[in-house]
Amino acid sequence: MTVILHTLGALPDSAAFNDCMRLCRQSDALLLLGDGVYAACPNTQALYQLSALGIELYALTEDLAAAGIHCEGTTVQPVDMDGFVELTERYSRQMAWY
Amino acid sequence: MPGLVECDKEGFICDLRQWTPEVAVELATAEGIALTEQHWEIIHLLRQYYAQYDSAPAMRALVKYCGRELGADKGRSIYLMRLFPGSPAKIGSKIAGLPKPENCL
Amino acid sequence: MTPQSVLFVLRHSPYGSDMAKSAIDAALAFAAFEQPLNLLFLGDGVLQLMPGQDGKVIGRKTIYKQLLSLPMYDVERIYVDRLAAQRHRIDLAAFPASVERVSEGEAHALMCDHRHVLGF
Amino acid sequence: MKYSILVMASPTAGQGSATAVSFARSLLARGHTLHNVFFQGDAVGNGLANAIFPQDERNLVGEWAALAEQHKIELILCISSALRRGVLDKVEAHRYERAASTLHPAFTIGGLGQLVDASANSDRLITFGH
Repeated sequence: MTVILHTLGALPDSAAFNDCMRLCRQSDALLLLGDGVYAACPNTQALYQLSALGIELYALTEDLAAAGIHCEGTTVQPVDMDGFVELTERYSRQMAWY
Repeated sequence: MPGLVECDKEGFICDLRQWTPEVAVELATAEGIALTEQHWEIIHLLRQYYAQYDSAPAMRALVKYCGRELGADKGRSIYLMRLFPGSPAKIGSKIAGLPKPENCL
Repeated sequence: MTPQSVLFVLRHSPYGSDMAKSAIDAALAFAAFEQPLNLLFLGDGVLQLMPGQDGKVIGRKTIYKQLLSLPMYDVERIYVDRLAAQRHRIDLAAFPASVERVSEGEAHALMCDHRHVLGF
Repeated sequence: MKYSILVMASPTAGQGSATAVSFARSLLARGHTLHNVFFQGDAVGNGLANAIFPQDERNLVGEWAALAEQHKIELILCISSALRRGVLDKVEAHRYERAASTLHPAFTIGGLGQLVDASANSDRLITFGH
């Protein structure tokens, strides 16, 4: 059952990040935004941890660009604001980690 | 009429430490309420609630608390409504010298 | 749990920000309006449940005391992150509501059982 | 679908409130409705009438106001958060004997009951933190 969209707006290794990692399940999706996008940095421990969850991973395009992160070729798919809304259509509840 | 303590224009006392039973009588009078034993029971209960929970009760909580502390016949909104007409939790709290509510619950 | 109910996920320490205060204000408002709700204390949020707090000395309201009033709003049960409660050594024996310690999997299931999840 | 939004982020710290206003515009463009937007904690700064933003940065107060006007959206600031941060409408300014209202007219000050209402009447309740 696809039920929870996690939105993560905090840096890797923050309490929010670690709690989010513990609570995500395969049925969920995770969207990185704000400071959360640093977890999409290629070749980092954070991205490795994220990828190991085996869930759909997204990151907000504008926050990636602001931070200077290029996640092409990783497990993280960039989404624009429309894509964010579309995720909230598909997932019936959101949990905001920040 | 100069009162015992300074109040704001809604009738809440400005310095909570100045509350005394005499002040309560004055605050009640301003609300058009003559305090009886039954009123005092609720006033003391409100102060006890505030000391215990660091918050003033909404109506729902006050009714339950009265029921627990004073017995089922007093844990009813109609009973509190008769003592403090209108909005018992709010008016009772004002007379009991609890902080002015921040919100409009 | 009714389909209308809301889960509050409390994740912050009591005085490090105003998140704990915002969360309990909101939870009591939902309860005052008789909306079904549950509270899940997760991660550092379990620190709100540490007994013996005194917010007065720093000019703040005491979060623990405010949480004690939950049963007055008919919130008779709270859910607590088992691992975090262990790590922070929180003594939950005196809490007046029934305390259900949950694993990550159970916490996730709890989120799925509610209509809305509010993370504070 | 019917959405409501809870904003917890200050307009000047982090990206939360900027993302929230863009998200709101997007969901409306996709044909959804927005029941209301509730601002709690530092997010009440989004409703400050006198906030001045540099010309080359986003004016979030203005963006919220434009959204509210165009789509008739209620923007509600939590009263207890607003009072302690000096965001007052005329009624509260009078009530607390302060010189002036500081609230942008596109916003209103309200109680948490309106968040309860948002929750009860929306298919989606989306939170934006700091």
